[in-house]
Amino acid sequence: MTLVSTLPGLLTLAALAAGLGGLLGWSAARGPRDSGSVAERIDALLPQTQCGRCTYARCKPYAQAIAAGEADINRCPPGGELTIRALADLLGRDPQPLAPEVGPAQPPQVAWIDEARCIGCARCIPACPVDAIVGAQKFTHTVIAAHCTGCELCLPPCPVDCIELRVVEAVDERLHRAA
Amino acid sequence: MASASAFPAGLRLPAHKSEALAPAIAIAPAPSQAIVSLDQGSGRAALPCVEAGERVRVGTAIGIDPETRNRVLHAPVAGVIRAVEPRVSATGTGHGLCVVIDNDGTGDRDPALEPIDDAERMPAPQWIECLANSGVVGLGGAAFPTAVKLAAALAREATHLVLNGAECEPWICCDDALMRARAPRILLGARLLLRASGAGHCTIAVEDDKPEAIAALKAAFSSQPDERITIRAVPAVYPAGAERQLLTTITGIEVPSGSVPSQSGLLCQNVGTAAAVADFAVTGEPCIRRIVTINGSGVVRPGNLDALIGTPIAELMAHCGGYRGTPERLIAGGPLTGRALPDDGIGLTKAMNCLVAASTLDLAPRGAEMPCIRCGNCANVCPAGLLPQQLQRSAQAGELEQAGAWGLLDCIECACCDYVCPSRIPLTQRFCEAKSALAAREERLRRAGDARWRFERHQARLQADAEAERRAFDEARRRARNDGAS
Amino acid sequence: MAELLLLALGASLVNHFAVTSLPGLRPVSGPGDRVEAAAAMGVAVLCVLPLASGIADIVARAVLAPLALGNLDTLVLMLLVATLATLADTLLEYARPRLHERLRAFAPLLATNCAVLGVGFVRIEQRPSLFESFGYGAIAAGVFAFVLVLFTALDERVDASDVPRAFRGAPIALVSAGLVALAFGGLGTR
Amino acid sequence: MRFETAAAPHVIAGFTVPRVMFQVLLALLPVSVAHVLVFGPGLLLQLAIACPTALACEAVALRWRGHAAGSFLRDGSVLVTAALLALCVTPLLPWWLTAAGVAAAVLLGKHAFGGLGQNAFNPAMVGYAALLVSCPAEMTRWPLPLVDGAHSWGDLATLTVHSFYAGTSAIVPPWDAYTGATALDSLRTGLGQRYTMGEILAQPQFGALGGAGFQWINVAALLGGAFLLARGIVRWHIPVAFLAGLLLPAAVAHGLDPGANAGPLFHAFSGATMLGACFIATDPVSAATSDRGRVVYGFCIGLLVFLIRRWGVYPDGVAFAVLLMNAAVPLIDRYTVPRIHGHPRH
Repeated sequence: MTLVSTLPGLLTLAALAAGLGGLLGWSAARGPRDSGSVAERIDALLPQTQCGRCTYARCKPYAQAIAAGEADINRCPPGGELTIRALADLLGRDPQPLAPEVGPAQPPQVAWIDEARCIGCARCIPACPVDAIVGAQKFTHTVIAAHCTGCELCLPPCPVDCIELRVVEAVDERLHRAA
Repeated sequence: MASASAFPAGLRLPAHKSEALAPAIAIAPAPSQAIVSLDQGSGRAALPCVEAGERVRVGTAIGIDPETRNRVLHAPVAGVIRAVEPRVSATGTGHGLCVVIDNDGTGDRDPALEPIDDAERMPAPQWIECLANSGVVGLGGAAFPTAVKLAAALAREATHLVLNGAECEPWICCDDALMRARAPRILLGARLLLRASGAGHCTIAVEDDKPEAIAALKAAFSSQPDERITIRAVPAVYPAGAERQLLTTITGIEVPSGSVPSQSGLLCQNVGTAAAVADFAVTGEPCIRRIVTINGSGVVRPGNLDALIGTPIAELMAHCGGYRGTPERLIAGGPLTGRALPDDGIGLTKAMNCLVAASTLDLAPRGAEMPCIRCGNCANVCPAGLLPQQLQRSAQAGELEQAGAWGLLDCIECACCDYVCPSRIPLTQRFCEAKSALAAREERLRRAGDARWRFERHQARLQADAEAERRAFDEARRRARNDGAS
Repeated sequence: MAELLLLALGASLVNHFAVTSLPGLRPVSGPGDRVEAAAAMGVAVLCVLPLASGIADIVARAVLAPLALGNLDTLVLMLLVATLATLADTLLEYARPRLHERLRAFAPLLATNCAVLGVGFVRIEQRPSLFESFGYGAIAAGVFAFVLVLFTALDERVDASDVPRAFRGAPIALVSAGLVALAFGGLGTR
Repeated sequence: MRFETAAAPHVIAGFTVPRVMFQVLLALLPVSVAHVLVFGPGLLLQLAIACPTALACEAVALRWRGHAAGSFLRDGSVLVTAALLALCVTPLLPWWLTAAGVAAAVLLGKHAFGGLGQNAFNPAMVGYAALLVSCPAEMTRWPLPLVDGAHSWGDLATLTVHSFYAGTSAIVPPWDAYTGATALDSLRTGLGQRYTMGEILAQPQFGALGGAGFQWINVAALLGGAFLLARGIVRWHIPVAFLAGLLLPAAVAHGLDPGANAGPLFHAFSGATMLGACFIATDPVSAATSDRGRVVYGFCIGLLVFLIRRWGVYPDGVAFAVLLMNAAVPLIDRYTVPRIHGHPRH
């Protein structure tokens, strides 16, 4: 089996491979680009507290980081175990416990302003990412419990520290009785 | 477990009703102290509109609906309100707010109450407005405000009213006693409900194992015939009286999953509710009394009582000869869907159609739970056509979407599957917990959606402000340069 | 008959382990959809394999035979399988972007399945005519699709049960595959 | 006065799992009696080794899994598996093979998948198939039925004892006088050698309905099945669909070519047909779970049994057919979900 006798075989394979390769190149060029919908579907699973405890500014950047593969799925304390499991199911990964550096899982909580000590400086209103604080200059402020996500971002700007966080007991788990 | 062809699934159960139906309906004496719970069993508590120390008369409003501000709860006795405080609750597992009224024995009625003359010719919206403040609710066990249901039926032009006299669950026989004793009042109620809902015709459904009730209804009908009303017997299979199943047995229409009967042009009311509507029209008295069955081998003389709302259960039991020994369990409702009450000091609510002092003879305890062997007994008896074994597996594994796909929200919690399960799995309880978990998860997702929406508006507003500020700054600088130049 | 079934079972077992144990390949989103992913894979194989074996046969007859290079036909089949698998992948991305996004690394998996079935079944039959090689490809792909979906559904049920820790994952999949193979063994014809 | 509270419902009736299993064992009684009358005391010896082994394996497995052995041991599900396996294997099987088969059934067939209620495959069939594939010779050596008086019950007893102790007992019986192929086996070999149906059916192994001894066993199994049906332990869908799946094609094949195919009646009353239809296929854990699914499941098993008997290598395909359809159950369950009340009729 001299080298020369293998030549026709090699040439045939090379020709076939080149032809098929060209076909693939042409078809790949026309294929649709990868749509960014995975990030949106990840964002839909996050609790949207916009608290930044996952070291990303808000929930959407964290979702984009997960979609791009830069961030792991266990960095969201307000979401806790439920969010990690949902993300693991979505992305086909194994659920891991919460990352230690982002702190313990945080039960749902709501901010509450002690109206006696509030001086109406209105510094907390722009800090609230979901506009859950109502008030004006020199007027006592208050938190709309239904809108507050418990992100604790209104605590630092408050000069008199009159805001505290109260844990909301779980949504009414009473037995659900139909007719 | 043979079952009639008209109703493929379900169970044929021993009735245990004859003993309680023997005596006629007795009028229970007014309690010395009425404990009226603000949550009468529908899960929506009313707001109290009275405080401790106030004097009220029979029929004075003591509770209003938080949203519609209608007077939904009325004082059953005249006297001074001792307190409005949390007491052991009959619906939830903890405590609920109750209005406690000390009966001063005068029994004088609130002067504002007077009978509604020619209620049958009053226009429907006006009549529904009256009912909204009468406190009349569904007496079949759900205690859903009747006026709300009628308004929905009127708005959606319901065509068919079904009066539910099926009463398929063992031990409960308050509707049967009512039909035998007060059939004319039920027919009047039927005419009033037809008027209020604008429905074309009405069917009164009674199980075929209640011949006396059917005879009484037919006799009352012949004395005052009305071509819009028909009386029909349905197969005596539990749960023939479940709303969706009964509507399908009578009209053949299956109310689509996730929708209410009025969206399919149907309206289902309990015969007790019809009688309550008629009582309100005739006497003007709001819904402050109901017929309740006292049954079970743990009470001396089982029977049916016409009792005031708020009467402590202990007094009702005493009126029936007291307990025979100490009963195992006090159940509000029937053996399959009834709720075990922790204390007999709880006041009677509008949702309680039966109180059972169950001794060991009546109960058949569940025993040790074994793994599911997929025998399919539960699927054969499920009236909603579900596969409880698949539902139970996904609910236990915590896969709520999967459980939803298997029909979790179509489960009517009739407990037929529990009854026949050889592995004694608490299926109904597990489905209720899964529903609560599903509802909690939906609530979390809804809140997250709101928070994202508010956050995006917050970002947009900050950007717009910054934009406006920069534009204003540029404008000011250009004007300053022009002024400098000119 | 039993040989084809056992071959298809082997291929679906390989496919199953690739999908479940390599996190990169696990189909994205809920557990319930693994059967849907398997069905998609089965249909893809049903499209690619007959075409590949048919064309490979044409190439063998028209190009390789005159040049006395008959022994290269398996290599040609591999090339064709790889090409058609990639084409199928782009086609799926074009037709069903959502499904394609969930089935990660779809093309290589598809290529390996077709290769295993192609070499294992289509080649060993000495196919005299073109139509037969196309036919054998279709039969092999059809049986594979059915066995893959059947095995994925079975594995989904076994995974959901309370399997002892020692058996969880691959061991129980092997046990159930072994039992299915035992059953296929019984179907051997005289 | 205070009362204890408990979740609804407060009244539960009907059979518990142990009672269901013991009703099944009760239904197996007629089959066992017929088996002993026709094939000698072999079944008793098999049961004597199978049941204790099954209970021992279950106890060991439960302790490994950390469950309380008490309640599970008393549920009798393992006894049903052991009894079915003992009825399916030849009475002449050496004791250590039966013990190995039962161990495979209980440990591999049931507990590897998670214990009671989660085994995807019928444990008895797992054990039977494992034995049949690993030692076909011993598994196909059946004693000649005591129908034609050629040999007495005593002879069979000595033969069984000898074979049961795998040659270690002193008694040496004349092997070939009392053993022979089963009816299905000889049907296959006869057709293979181009005998006509008439000649085949004349051989001693063939009785009026089906296999000489086997017909009575099948009749007794049918009796047991009727008992279970009457008690509501088993629903009609699987047995009826199974028999339809087997007898319809058999009738058609017999009609087309009576020379090469046995009649439906023969198929119904020979081999393990009735035992399979009423006891093996109806094992609720490994069967399909909705009524529609059960009809499809039963029909396909019957069809596969016919295909294996007609063209397969093994004489009686009940074990393989059941295992195969157990593997297909998740797929069947997925596509035979009954319509929920209030959902559209698609």
